[in-house]
Amino acid sequence: MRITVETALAHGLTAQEYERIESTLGRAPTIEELGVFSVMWSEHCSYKSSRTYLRGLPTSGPRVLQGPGENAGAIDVGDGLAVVFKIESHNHPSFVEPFQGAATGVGGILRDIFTMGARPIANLNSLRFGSIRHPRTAFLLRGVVSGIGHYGNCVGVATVGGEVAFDPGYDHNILVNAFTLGVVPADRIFRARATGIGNPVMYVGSRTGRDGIHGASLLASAEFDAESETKRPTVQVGDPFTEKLLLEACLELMAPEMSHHLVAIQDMGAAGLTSSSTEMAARGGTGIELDLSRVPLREPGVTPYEILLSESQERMLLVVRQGSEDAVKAVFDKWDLEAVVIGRVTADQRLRCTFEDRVVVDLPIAPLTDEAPVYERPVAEPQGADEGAKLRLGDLPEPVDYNQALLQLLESPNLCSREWVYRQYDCYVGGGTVVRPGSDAAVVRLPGTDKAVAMTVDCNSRLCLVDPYVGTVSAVAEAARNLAASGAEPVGVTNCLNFGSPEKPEVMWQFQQAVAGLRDACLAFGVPVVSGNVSFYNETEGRSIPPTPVIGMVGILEDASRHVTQWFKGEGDAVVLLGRNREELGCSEYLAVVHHQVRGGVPWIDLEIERRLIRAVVAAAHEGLLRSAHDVAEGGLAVALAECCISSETTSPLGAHIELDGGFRPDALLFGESQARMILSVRRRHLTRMREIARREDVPMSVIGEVRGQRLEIGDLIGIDVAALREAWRTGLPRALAGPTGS
Amino acid sequence: MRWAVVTFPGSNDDAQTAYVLEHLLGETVVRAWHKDASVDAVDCIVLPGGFAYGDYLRCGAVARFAPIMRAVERFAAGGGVVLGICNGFQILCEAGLLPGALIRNRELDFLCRRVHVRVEDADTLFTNRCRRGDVLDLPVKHGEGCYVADEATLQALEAGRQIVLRYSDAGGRVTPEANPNGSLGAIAGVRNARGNVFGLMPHPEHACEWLVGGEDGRKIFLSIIAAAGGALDPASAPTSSKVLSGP
Amino acid sequence: MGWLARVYVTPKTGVLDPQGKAVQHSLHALGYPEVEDVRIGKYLELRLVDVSRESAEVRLQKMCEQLLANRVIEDYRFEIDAIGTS
Amino acid sequence: MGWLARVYVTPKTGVLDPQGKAVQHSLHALGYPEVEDVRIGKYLELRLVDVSRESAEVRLQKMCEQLLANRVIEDYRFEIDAIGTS
Ligand SMILES: Nc1ncnc2c1ncn2[C@@H]1O[C@H](COP(=O)(O)OP(=O)(O)O)[C@@H](O)[C@H]1O
Ligand SMILES: [Mg+2]
Repeated sequence: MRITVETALAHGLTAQEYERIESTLGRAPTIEELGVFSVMWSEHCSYKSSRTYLRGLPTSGPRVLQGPGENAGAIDVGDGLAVVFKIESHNHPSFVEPFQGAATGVGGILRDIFTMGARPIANLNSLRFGSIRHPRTAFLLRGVVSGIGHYGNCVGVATVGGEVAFDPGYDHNILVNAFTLGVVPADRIFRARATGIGNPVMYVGSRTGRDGIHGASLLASAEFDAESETKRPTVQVGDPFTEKLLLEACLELMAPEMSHHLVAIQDMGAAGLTSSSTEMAARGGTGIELDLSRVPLREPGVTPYEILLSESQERMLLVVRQGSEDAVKAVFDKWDLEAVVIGRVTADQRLRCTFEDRVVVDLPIAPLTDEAPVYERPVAEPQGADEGAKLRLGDLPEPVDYNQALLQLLESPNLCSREWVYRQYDCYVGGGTVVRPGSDAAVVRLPGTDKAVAMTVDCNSRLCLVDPYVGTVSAVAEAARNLAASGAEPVGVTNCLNFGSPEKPEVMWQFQQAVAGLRDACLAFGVPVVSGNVSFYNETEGRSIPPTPVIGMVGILEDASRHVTQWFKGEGDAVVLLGRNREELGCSEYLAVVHHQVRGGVPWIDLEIERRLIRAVVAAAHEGLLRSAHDVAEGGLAVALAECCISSETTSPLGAHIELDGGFRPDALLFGESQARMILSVRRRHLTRMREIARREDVPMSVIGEVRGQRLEIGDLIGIDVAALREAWRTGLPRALAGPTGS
Repeated sequence: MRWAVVTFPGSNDDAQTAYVLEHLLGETVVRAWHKDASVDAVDCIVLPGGFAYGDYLRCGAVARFAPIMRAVERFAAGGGVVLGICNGFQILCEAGLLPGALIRNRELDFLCRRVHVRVEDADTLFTNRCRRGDVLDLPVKHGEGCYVADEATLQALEAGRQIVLRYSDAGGRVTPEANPNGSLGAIAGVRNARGNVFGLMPHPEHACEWLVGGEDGRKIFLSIIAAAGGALDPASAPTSSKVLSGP
Repeated sequence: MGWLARVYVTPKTGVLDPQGKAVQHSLHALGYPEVEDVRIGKYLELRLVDVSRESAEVRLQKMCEQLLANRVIEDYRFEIDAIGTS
Repeated sequence: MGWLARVYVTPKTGVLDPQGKAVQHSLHALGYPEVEDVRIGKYLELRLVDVSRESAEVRLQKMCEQLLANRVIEDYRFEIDAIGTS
């Protein structure tokens, strides 16, 4: 086959990129080589549009054992242990086939974690769908949730939290971001560096089929249109059972008695064999030679091109010590997995692949990796932020009935209980789950210690659309507040930056702003970014999604028994508000749900204040003062208070009597989404100590009421039985989904 | 006493079960591998939760042919105590060691939540530390937990007092709402006619510690220990102060 | 008068069928080496009433496309036979 | 020379079929009131080689009884057809 610039264009490369390939090689590439370039230079693998920005993120700190650059980041949590975590997108595959797309997304992120030698102990997921009324939303939601559950439950890793949001901006491009956290002894983290000239390269796990050729890499690197629906790649089907075997076998191989056999290990994710071999060689400063005819195949007739680009799941690439082949094979035999030597490490820093004695690829490594194109894409702030989107509070009528407004909010898709989602996830397996889904952050005990990690994923894309910088800062702040509300001190961040096409200057501006926000917020909180993922081209027929920088944050509790949950615990406790109420309604759920408007500026945020709030709450939790803690987020104070009353899965709801003095519009007071606020409940006798801590950290504190009875009363504005609140909140999602369903 | 916890490929709760027995209850645990043809001398074999062999085709369908299952069958036939939790229960049904079958939940979806189960019979090897009518608070997590059997079998189960646990509300009332998966007769756990094999869908091993999931699950394990202490080997009965004090 | 429709839903060729693979593996272990390949799909029986055969065929095809099969990864086919009044 | 075996596994009459019920319900909601009943089972295709037809039949029945169907809740039937060498 003669390769021309047209072939390159059909592979998603540009004419300039093709020219660069030819001049690098001094010849035309083979079709296999072109395939290799196309995936390695895809946005997904090369980060060509985002790289320059990401360099500015704070990635170091005393606890950082591994920053960005490996399969996942690692944080030292003391006692000789490290946690390894990362978040990744699987957006397009999940839109094409929600069940398998989401399932294989979970599979991929799990492999990124155990590839580092860590045993995965917790999964989270961040999901965004179109309007709940969009005809495909119910089908997509059902498929995605059962796919995530199916995979995680079967592999046996607890899914302990996440977020779900609905917005018409995702009608044609949903987001499925999966997060996994694992634990490993701090001195036993594995890395993916192919070293030792002559060392064998082994292929383990499932056989290679024609799954997702040009799948994740190209799908995630080109926008979606009607045509791609017909050009559908063969969908990747996940096999969580094989993943479980692979997980156990790999961890067995990485255990102290065996690990001397292993030099490097990496999963075959997007761009499969190509990216795993190339990246391992690049990190090791070596080359790799592969005999593609030795790759185990699922069906006859798979071509070398397909073998190189296949995205079949549940496969790993290993570099082992010479002479260790049989020992390694024995481990995989035990778990009924295939393990085959398919190549070796070379000194010449080239990727060389043969197929039936024919050389099909012979490329220098550097142009595929470190020297891949990097683009400074044009950046332009969108002009004339629509005057109509300005919010004049004076024009907004106040609700006639505040009780009605609160009930309406509690049952609305973005605020109602997520129980319908998370009850499909095994949150118990592993035995460490201290705080299950349903509270601000999940808390999981670290095996063999009294410590626990807390984790959360957060983003409010409505804010990010109006102001991507402030929106991202707010997402980081919300994540930190969610951790603090659980009693944990934030220690590390991962992130998944979901945006439209980087070829659009406005999208690049959103991206630039978001990364700047991420950087500033992480610096302010002193939490490093240790891993992450960029997902561009989230658009359909020219319409980009709202910028969605999802923040995954991890915190530590030195004493797991000091964890805090968000719901009230007992009659007579004082209800305390930390932080200050402001007259802000911009971008709120209240505007959207009650007034059917999406407008206004973003809530004001001050990172120094946020930092002090976090410190105060963590200190109070540490001293055991907090009976409950809940951050105020979407829905504002009234929704947060209602959640404190009704959100316990195991105990019956409790009422509260609250008095608020805002001195401004009651709807802004009840439903405004001002930042830096937290609702605590505290035993009366601990109030004095709580005040001292608040004063020390310079955080405004007011006692706003008491846990009491079976009604939530807020001044003379709100008075509802908690049973009614609970009913509205718990049934919101199932009711919205009722009706015709997909299978 | 000595326990064997079996690991099938795809078992997920094997480590947790062993952890509870060893670290929380002070028992001796041997780990058995699905390819083993025999089990060490033990007093009880546990088939744990998970997705043995991926639960492909039907839950437990492939696992019942694992070599270790021949040993389990022999052990049970000799009167040995066998406990099957969730996937273990499914395997025991497929293997014919327990009557009935477990099919897809009534609502079809996988379901992870806390349930209450009422102790129907406290005069068993598995519930003697409870009283009849006691209500236990335990988690379930399964997609195929709907217990079915034909009419004759159900009658025989009733007549033979083989129904050990039923789903109920917190007050012990058996109601349709309290039944999480549509199981016939709200059956959550059954034993065989001889009384030495017991399977249940809820997970006692995830309810043995105050910090993670409560402590009601201990009663199942402590019952087995107590029974073994009485009948099998009184000398190895645990000193209960250690066993009973939670964290 | 009514119709019995039998619908066969199978994984598309090329799509991984982990279930079939597991069953094949297990049959080998049970001593059936002659089993060279296993694919597992769904089999549905639908009883249709008050429609003509032509209409039943057209509508069944729509049901398959809309709900019964997942066209991204599955193929389907069906047969329709007359049955007595139910 | 080999055999293609088609195995149909269906829920026994009287045994709950929650999936069939749900699909029927969805079909009604999608505007197919003519669907009076839905039962969902499994459809397996096995490729058998190096056996005679008689032997294939006998052995397939054994596979069904042993593994492919659970006789407590399911019925099965199968057909065998010759296929060219694969
Ligand atoms: N997709 C999901 N998977 C698992 N748990 C979820 C998911 N979405 C939400 N949850 C859980 O539901 C609870 C409420 O979520 P959310 O309202 O997003 O919390 P917050 O506003 O505090 O971030 C949390 O405990 C969260 O972990
Ligand atoms: Mg929160």
